[in-house]
Amino acid sequence: MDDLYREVIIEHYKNPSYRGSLDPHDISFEDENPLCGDHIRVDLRIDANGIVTEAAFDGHGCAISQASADLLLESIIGKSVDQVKQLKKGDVMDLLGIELGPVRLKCALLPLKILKAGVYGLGEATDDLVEAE
Amino acid sequence: MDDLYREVIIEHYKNPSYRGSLDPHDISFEDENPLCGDHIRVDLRIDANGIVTEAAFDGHGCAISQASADLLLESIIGKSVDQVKQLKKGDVMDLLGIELGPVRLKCALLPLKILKAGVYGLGEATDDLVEAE
Amino acid sequence: MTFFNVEKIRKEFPILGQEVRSGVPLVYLDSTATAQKPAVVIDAMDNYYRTTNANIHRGVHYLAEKATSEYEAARLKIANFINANKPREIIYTRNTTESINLVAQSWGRSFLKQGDLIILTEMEHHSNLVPWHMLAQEKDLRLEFIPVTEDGELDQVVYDRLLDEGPKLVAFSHMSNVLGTINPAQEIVRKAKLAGAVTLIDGAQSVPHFDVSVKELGVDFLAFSAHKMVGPTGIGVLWGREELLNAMPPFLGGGDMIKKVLLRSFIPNELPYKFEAGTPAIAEAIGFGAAIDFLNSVGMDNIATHEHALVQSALIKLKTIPSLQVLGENAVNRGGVVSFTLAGIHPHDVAQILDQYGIAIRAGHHCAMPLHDKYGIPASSRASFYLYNTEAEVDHLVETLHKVTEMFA
Amino acid sequence: MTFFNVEKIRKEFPILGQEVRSGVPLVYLDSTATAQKPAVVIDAMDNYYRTTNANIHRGVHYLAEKATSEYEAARLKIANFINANKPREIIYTRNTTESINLVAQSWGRSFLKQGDLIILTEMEHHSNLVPWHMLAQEKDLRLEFIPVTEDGELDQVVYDRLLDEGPKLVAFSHMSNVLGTINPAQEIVRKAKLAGAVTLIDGAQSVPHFDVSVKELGVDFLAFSAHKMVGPTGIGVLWGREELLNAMPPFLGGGDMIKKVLLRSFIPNELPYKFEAGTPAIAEAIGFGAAIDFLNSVGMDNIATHEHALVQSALIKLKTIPSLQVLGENAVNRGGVVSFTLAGIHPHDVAQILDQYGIAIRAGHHCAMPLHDKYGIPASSRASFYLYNTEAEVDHLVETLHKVTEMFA
Ligand SMILES: Cc1ncc(COP(=O)(O)O)c(C=O)c1O
Ligand SMILES: Cc1ncc(COP(=O)(O)O)c(C=O)c1O
Repeated sequence: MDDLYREVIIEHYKNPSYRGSLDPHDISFEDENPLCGDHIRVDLRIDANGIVTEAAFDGHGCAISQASADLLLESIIGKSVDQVKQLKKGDVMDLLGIELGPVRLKCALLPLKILKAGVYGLGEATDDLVEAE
Repeated sequence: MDDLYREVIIEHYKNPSYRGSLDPHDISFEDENPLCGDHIRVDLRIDANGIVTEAAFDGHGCAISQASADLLLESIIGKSVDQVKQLKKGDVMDLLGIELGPVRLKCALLPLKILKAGVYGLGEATDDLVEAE
Repeated sequence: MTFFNVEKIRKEFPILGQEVRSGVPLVYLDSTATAQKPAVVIDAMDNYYRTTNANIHRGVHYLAEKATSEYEAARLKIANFINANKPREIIYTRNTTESINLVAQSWGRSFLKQGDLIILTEMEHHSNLVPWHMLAQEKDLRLEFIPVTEDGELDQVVYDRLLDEGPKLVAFSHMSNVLGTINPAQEIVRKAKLAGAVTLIDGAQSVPHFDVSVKELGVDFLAFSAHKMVGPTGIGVLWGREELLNAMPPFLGGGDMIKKVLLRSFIPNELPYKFEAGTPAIAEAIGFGAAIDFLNSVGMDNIATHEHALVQSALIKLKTIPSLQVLGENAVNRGGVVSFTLAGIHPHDVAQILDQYGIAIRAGHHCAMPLHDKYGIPASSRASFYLYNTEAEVDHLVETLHKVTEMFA
Repeated sequence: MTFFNVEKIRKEFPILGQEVRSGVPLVYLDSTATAQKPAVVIDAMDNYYRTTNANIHRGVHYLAEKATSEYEAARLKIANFINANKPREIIYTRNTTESINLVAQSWGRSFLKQGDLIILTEMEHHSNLVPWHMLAQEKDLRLEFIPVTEDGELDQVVYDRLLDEGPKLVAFSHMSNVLGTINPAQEIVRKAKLAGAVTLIDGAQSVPHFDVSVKELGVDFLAFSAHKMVGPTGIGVLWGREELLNAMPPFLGGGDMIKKVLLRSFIPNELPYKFEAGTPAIAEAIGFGAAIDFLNSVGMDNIATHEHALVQSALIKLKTIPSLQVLGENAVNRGGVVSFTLAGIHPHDVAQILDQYGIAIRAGHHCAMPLHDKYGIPASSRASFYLYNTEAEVDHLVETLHKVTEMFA
């Protein structure tokens, strides 16, 4: 019935695998979606070869943003920072496996925005980071 | 054919009877319609009994405003200042004998507005003076 | 009191017959954001463009005169609708927001000075906050806020205390777009006047929903939007007392708002044109006039009564959901708005799942972040009712909310 | 180049089939004031209200998402139409007038200081004068004017001299709404940039009538109105360079233009929303998008060529009236506007008599009092042409003007 809330989303929302924090960490960045108050912080550990070895997120928000964060972090473990920099909107949408309107899209992309702002070492998470290029 | 430009209007516009100035005068007032640049000055002589004995106008503008001034002054000779104060939009429209849209109405009523501002001794000719009460 | 038949009213609104998805009819519970439009309003604008369209005021040809007189006729209807003295006190703007900015920038910038106090409330929409933030920053003004009580009402005790500090302006919303609380506007204005303050009412949620008379309220400025009262987007109104409007400098400069222009200076026009620079929203004014006619034909008292019944029934039925918490549940006087939270479920998720069932509600901060901060939440879900909503829709809402809680259980 | 068939085009505009009075068909020669609308534009808005209407940006339900994406799709169309880099550089306003006021009040108030020089021209519309008068008065700025030559063109010699004085802003209309002169915008902008000035083009009369590319022009701000380009009333655009817009403070405060609001402060939103406070003209944006589609389907080059032919023919035929004097007759580059005086006959009388014959022209100062002062006249008559006007209409105009002169002979 509710395709939009595939079980996987509610599952990752209710029982996230990557919720927590990493201390120490190599990269940490947080931001929020002022539209809905969704707030996310991402911590990463990167090894000498530039590979993401550990990842964690914390924050609060809707099922979409929280599940998106959990799925996204799951997907980047073992990837290089350069690969993370290449991630796009489409990658997140594939992970979620649902279609979203413009407002919910912002929720879905918030974790990626924050992740990319973190790995790029930017002071701000702007929409440019995740808009289709 | 052109009902709106009854011959009487074009006639009073081309050959006005009351164009000129009065010096000395008892009342003189001038103003303009900024919308079209119509400008009119009205001079009056009033006798001891408060009766308008002489009247003249000067200025420039469209046929409607100039003919309206000429017809209006013609109509007030011999009237008391109190009667002049009572003049309304309808009186001018009767003199002109035509129907007018809102913009041209302002042209038609400009002389009355100026006349009334003069006899009331106001510093300004406002629309209130001629609006239907 | 004319006879009120909601099914008949619904037929006047083309969009309400629509299915959001095949087999899923639209249940529109988002009129606080914007109202739907009856065919008579849509047709008035359609007809304007097909038969009358012309620029106004400066034209002497047939279409221009017709357009001008229809545009001005709408102004008169609006003036009568809010019981204003004169149509020239009705300034067309884009929306409530622009109306309030007009007051802030024209009146506020001219008449307020460093240290002056403005009283607002904690339940204001951003439209009645940010214009004052901007002005306060520019002129170094003080802003104080009437708190919202647990019950979702304005704290009159604190208000009285703030009045002692000699405010220059008291600006507040007539009805909260989040809590639904209808504030005692007449009383607030009366006290403000006694304290020597100018008063502004944000009527975005009151003028559409019940009878509002500026004379009875005794207020100085009233702002509202056509789109929330079955009229078009792109047009709103600032009503102001003539003396105040006359004393204010122009807001925007350009065509129509002038009497005379020289190369380096100008003389402003008379009211209301002084505040209407450039080609205005002509078709929209005419559509607004049609909306007023429509609301009058239904009767504002009928509308208020209908909404009151719906919201009271909704409040009772929502109590069947244990994890649901209504914001400002106990406000004594409330209009057809219910905002709520569901424990553990984000409002965006609530709204999106309801949407699957055809139910349109809002989720977010509803442009009232400070109020949500006060409740310690980033967002809420909001269902709102208007003249075309039904008891069956209330039931559908409540049933579906039950399903939502089950999904997340 | 697509095939241009004026009779086919006329059929798209419902109003053009109309009789002003029984037996007197409408001859609409007043498109410079406002253009008529094709059915596709009217229907786009009608359809929006019947099927899609909702408030945008903040909504997660079906209608809100559909309305938002249509509203933003229109922005993209407009950006492409003027060859802008990014849709976020397109700010929706009410009209050209508000667009220019936005620049004056946001950019001007922040970046100009006492004694700074603004260069305008003698042929400006009040919309590009009064906002600068207001700002100049507030900040004690200097205004200088590029004179208009006998031929109705801008005096480039004086312009060069003024540039030596180090202007901070050069603001001018791309095409005069009175003279029809098309100014050498690219050249004016190039020189202004060399002098270090920011540039603003009033495109109210250019964007509707020929291809305008902000990239080619090299300009910083461009203002225009939908209603003059077969779109609805109530919506206009300010295009600005992203860096400039980013550096500017907000214009109006309220919903949607914020990222965050606290009780006493706020953080502005990103572009373009930073400048779009409150519920915008949603239906109008969608109608504007339909207007752009329509103009593109006809082809801007076709439109410019058609108007050029009409105005050249009109200029020749009007010479048969000895008492008729065209304003700025010899401008080399001119669009479809002819303003004129008839010796001894006031323009209002001309317009009213023409109206008896179904011909709609403008009479007055056309919101360009200083230009009329320059010509030593209070008013003129103006006929203007657009894509739907015909050679037969030009003939009808000229014949009827002959009749007017006879009446007053
Ligand atoms: C050159 C020019 N600038 C500005 C304007 C003002 O346009 P609007 O009234 O749509 O703001 C006009 C229209 O009359 C114009 O012709
Ligand atoms: C109480 C209140 N004030 C102001 C506004 C702003 O209205 P608009 O967006 O039409 O300017 C709204 C609408 O959201 C509102 O509910």
